[in-house]
Formats: sequence, structure tokens, C-alpha cells
Amino acid sequence: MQSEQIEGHELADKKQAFETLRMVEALLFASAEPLSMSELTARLPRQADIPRAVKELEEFYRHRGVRLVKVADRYAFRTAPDLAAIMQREQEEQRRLSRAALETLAIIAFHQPVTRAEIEEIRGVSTSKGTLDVLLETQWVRMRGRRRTPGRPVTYGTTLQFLDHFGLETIKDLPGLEELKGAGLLDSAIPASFFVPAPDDSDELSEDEIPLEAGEEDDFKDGISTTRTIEA
Amino acid sequence: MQSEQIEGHELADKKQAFETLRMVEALLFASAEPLSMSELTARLPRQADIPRAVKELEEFYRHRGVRLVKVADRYAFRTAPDLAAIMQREQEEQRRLSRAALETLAIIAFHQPVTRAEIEEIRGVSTSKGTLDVLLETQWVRMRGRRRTPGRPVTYGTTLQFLDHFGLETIKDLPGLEELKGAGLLDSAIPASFFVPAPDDSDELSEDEIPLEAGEEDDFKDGISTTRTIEA
Amino acid sequence: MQEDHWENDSAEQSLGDESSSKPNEPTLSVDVDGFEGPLDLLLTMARSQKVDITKISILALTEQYLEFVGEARRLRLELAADYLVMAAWLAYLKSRLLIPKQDDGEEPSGEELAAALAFRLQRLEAMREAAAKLMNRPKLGLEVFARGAPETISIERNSTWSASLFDMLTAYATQRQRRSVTSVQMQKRAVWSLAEARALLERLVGSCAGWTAVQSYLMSYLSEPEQRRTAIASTFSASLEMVREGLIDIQQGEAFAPIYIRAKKGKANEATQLQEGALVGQDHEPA
Repeated sequence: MQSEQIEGHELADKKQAFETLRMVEALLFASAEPLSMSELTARLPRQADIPRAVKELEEFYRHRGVRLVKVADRYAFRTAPDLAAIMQREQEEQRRLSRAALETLAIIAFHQPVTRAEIEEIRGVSTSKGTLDVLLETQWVRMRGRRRTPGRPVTYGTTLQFLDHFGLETIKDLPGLEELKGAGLLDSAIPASFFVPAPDDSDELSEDEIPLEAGEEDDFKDGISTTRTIEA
Repeated sequence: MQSEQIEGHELADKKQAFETLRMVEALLFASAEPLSMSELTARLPRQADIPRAVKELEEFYRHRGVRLVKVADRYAFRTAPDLAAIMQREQEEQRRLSRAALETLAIIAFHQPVTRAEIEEIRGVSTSKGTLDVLLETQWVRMRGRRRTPGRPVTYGTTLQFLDHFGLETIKDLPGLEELKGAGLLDSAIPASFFVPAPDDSDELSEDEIPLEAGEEDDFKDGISTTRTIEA
Repeated sequence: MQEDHWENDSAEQSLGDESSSKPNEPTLSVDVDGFEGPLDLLLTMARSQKVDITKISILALTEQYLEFVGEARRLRLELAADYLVMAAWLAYLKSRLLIPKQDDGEEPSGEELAAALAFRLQRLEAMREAAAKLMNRPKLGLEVFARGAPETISIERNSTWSASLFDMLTAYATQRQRRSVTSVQMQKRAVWSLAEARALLERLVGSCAGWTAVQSYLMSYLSEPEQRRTAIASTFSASLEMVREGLIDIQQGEAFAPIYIRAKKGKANEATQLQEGALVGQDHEPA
């Protein structure tokens, strides 16, 4: 009798867990953009154990045609990379980045937060405005803030879309990052310094950064945002 | 020995079937449109047993958060209909009318029945379509009829909801010239020709109005019932 | 220096030819097209040493670069300035590397400079490799795909509009009034300011030697009769001010008679100078 009750309880628990899983599955499946835990929480019943559902989904879809991937602190369903060959036709027209843009992107990713002058120092050539514009347009690169140095140059960093596009869970997953760090190649100055910098794409500004002025960022965001606002 | 061979064969068969399932899953997930059998066939390896994969997927997703549905003779993933509730969120928004909307509303209230051209004549600026749309959305303003003049412009007036919202028993409770002056809202220096009309919000059309065509009003009513803005 | 070259095939080709060919062969081609500047060129040259980039000989690289630039000059080819700047710097580096180390402690040694250059080359190389690795990853929209037909999560917005009766009446009254008022055009009154009048008087005493009747002088300025009253009033006030400052003398025979003014001796020039800002070509009368 008692054991039956316990079983009944367990069953109800399992049922609820499965309902949560279904909801998380539906929400993540429906969205083209990665969703954060808080976005999921806002849509689900209060008692739902979302981390558990996410974990189960991750596990379940690990070997399927679609996988649940983590992008920064967000989750999204993406097709499995090994199926690239049959998926090619889905391709939207993608602009190929120039070599200069690619190099600049890599430098921003590995050295962020980084100023234009620092990028130029590394590449040994001046960076055309167009190159940075192209990268900002891809939404893989953003203006983070300004460096606390004379002239207060803008600092650049990567975005969530960058991680999403290149299938990175965090910026620490950049290919070859550890080797570069070990070789001291992420240092800005030549002497082997005692502290090895690491790329930082967090939203918080570093100590030597100050915020952009109001509007600087928005100007750009306006250009790309798809959120519609209704005006009275 | 033979049974092992058979087992080995079966295993290979199962593996292939699972690969096919993965491919179909990925293609249906990534496709912007539902896909037909022949479209799937065109993208998959020749030997793939697609009907089997589709059937298995259908079966598998039957009780999940997403389901494989057949639309005409095409297949697509859709979120389970019973989860519609979490896919929607209601947002109550308190919104203030813009100055332009407020002025237009006041002119409609005092000068009704009034056409857009007349509103513009009184305001001295052109009225954007958006302003009138917002007022119609508030349900304080309605299209009454059409003016019996060339072009047969739509006439606007206020609604019962308007009286309700502004705490007026009848439209005659709107203050007249003397009351506006008394409340200090109008200078005493206004020209003698200045007048404040007596508004008329009765359902009956005035002599120079003709009724809206059937459907005109309803069209709009449909419009407001679906004032949902959908954001991804 | 085109940006669009991802592959430097042509450039590397020409350099490869150069390094394998003997110095005086006429097939030598000096071509910096496709290079993104001297550092890029140096890196390509370093690669042609066919050793691990961390083990390149900076001295050999320096000589190779200087030879390249020398050849370009011999052929009278135009090289961009930054290539020549790099050549100058490398020549300096070479001299530092060849001269025995001096222990002055002030300037970095040749070895340090060479190490700095090697570091920059390695770093650029590393970033190129990183870019290539990045592009080799399965990319969203190319190898990996998001939901093709996202089912938008709809947000039902129930807008509740708010406005008070007072707001509405104020808006109405304000806008009706604004419109009724704009139909009355108020003409701007022409008034002479004291400053204007004083400037005029200063010009007057600067140009006249003796007593001058203010009114007759003003008449030459004032064609519009409606300006006369304000002009006379303002110049009169201004002239009193100037008398107080001792710049002019003023006299009037009787009430309503013409008013005469003249510059006070010695002060007149000062006034003129102040007004015209000119310090030369003035006739100084003995004080």
C-alpha cells in the first residue's frame, strides 16, 4: 500500500518532468535564436525543473540529426555538423569575408577587448573602415566600450552570434587558444609577461574600458535590429 | 556462424536506417517549407528508405513537444498544439497617446463628424495614417460614414468607450468656449471669430453623411482584434 | 594591396621563384601585389626559409628583404613608403646585429629587436592560422542549420491606452489657440540700440574735425522716417554717455535747437582707434 503510494508519487513526478521536457523541447525547437534559461523560465510553470529537462534533451539529441547546443548561456537546436553534405542546399547566400576581414575577425576574437590601433599593430597594416564595418554588419563583432587611454579609442569584441555561427560554447573554445596562450602569442608586448591575457567577450567592461556614450551603440543596433516598435 | 552474419547484416541495416532517420530529421528541421517525399528523395542517398524514416519519426515525436505533421503531401515539424499556451505570452502595456494623437482625438471629439482633411485643416499639419490607426485602436474613435462631397472622405467620430474612458455622460459634457476660457485653457485674447463647435456623436448620420459600405467597418474591427505584434 | 586575396598564390609564386633563382637572372620578378604590407611580405619570406617560424633567422630574413628592396630600386619600381620604412629599419637592425653588443643599457640590443620582429611575425602567422581554423569549423548557415521555419513565439500585446480629459482639453485648447494666433502677424519694431547709436557717433566724430550737427548727420543715414525717433533718442543717450567719458564735447544753443558735437582733442583719435581697430596711419595732434 505504502509502496504503491510511493510509486504513484514517482509516476506523477516523472510525468511532470516529461511535460517540462516537452515544453522546453517545443520552445527551443520553435526558436531560430538561442534561448537563455531565464527566457525559458519566463514561459514555463514555476515548479518546472528546466536544467534537468535541458540535460535530458542534450543527452537524447546527442546522436540525432539535430542536436541541442549551448551558446554562451543559451540553448538552441542545430543540425548535426556531420550532415553538412546533404544540407548544403539550405544555404543562404553568404558573403565571403575578405582575407583582411577574416584576419581582423580572428584578432578581435583572440585579443578582445582590442582597439583598432592594436589590430593594426598585429597586422602591420592599417585597417580600412570598410573592414570593421563589414564585421559589425555580420553581427559577429561589436563595439564594447572605449579604452581608458588618450583619445579613448573604441574597443571591439565578439558577440553571441559569433559563438553561434562558429559553434563555440564559450570564447574559451576558440580553436588553438591554449597553444597561443602557451606560446605567449596573445601578449600585446614582446617580453614574456607574467600575466597571460585571455580573450574576454563578457558584457562587463574590463578595468581599462569605459562605456560607449549613449546612442553610439544604439545607432548601430538600430540598423540591425528586427524588433519593431509601434509608434503612436 | 550464419546467425552471426545475419545479425551483423541486421545491425548494418539498422545503422543505415538510423542514418536515414537523422538526415530526414535534419532536413525537415532546417527547411523553411514543408518537404515532400520527392524533395526528400532528391536530397538523400539513393538506397535510403525514406518512408520508413518518416514513419519512425512520426511515431517517435507523436507525444513529444514537437510533432511531425503532414501538410497536404508534405512533412514539417511543428510544436505540439497542446503547448500553444506557453508559446504565447500576454503583455499588458500602459501606453500614453502622443501629442499628435491627443490633438487629433480632441479635434475629432469637438468637431465630429469630421474628415481627415478637416482635421488637417484645423491642426495645420498633415495627419499621419498611423495617428488615426492608433486612435481607432484605442476604440475611442470610429469611422462614422462618408462625407457627401467629392472623394467621399470618411468621417470620424467618438465612441461610447470614449465617453466611458473620459468620464463623460454625453458628448455635450465636453466644455464649450466659455468653460475652456474659465478653466484658463484659452486666452481671453483669442479672436472674436474663434468658436468651439457643438459635437455630435449620435449614431445617426448627419445630412451630409452617407453610410460606409458594408464590410468597411468590419474590416477594421478585424484589424483591432488581431493587434498582436509577433516577435521572434 | 588588394584585400580580397585570401590566397597569396601568385605572390608566393613570384617570391618562390625569386628565392630559388640566382640574383642576376633576368626572370626575377619584384611584385608586392597581393601583399598587405611589409610585415605580410616578411612573413611570406620567412615561410620560404622552410623552417619552423619560431626558428627563422632574422638576419637572413633581413638580408632577403633588403635584397628584394634593392632589386626593386634597381629596376626603378615604385615601392610604397612603408616598404621603404621597413627596409630602413631592417638595415638598422642588421647593423645592430653585426656590431658586437655594446653595454650601454639604453637602447635595446640587436637581439632584442630581432626577437621583437620574430614575435610580430609569429603572432601574425598565429592569427592567420587561427582565422583558417575558425573558418574550418562547422558554421551556422553553411554546415549547421537552425530551425528553417521558426515558429515565432507570439507576444500578445494588450495595449491599454491612457489619456486624461484634462490632457485632451489642454491639447485641444493649445493647438486651436496656436493656430488662431499664428494668423496675426506681429511686425517687429525697429529700434535703435544704444550700442548701434554709439558706433554711429564714434564714426561721426572720427570723420569730422569741428562741430557737427548730429541731426543733419543722422538724416543721411535714415531714409525711413519711422526710424527717426528711435535713432535720435538713442544717439542722444549715447552722446551723453560719451560726454561723461570725456570723448566728445556737446552743445546746444537753446531748447529744440540743433545739437552739435565734436571730438575732444586728443581723445578723438582714441575713439577712432577703438572703433576701427587701426593703430597706424593716424594723425596725432599735439595734446
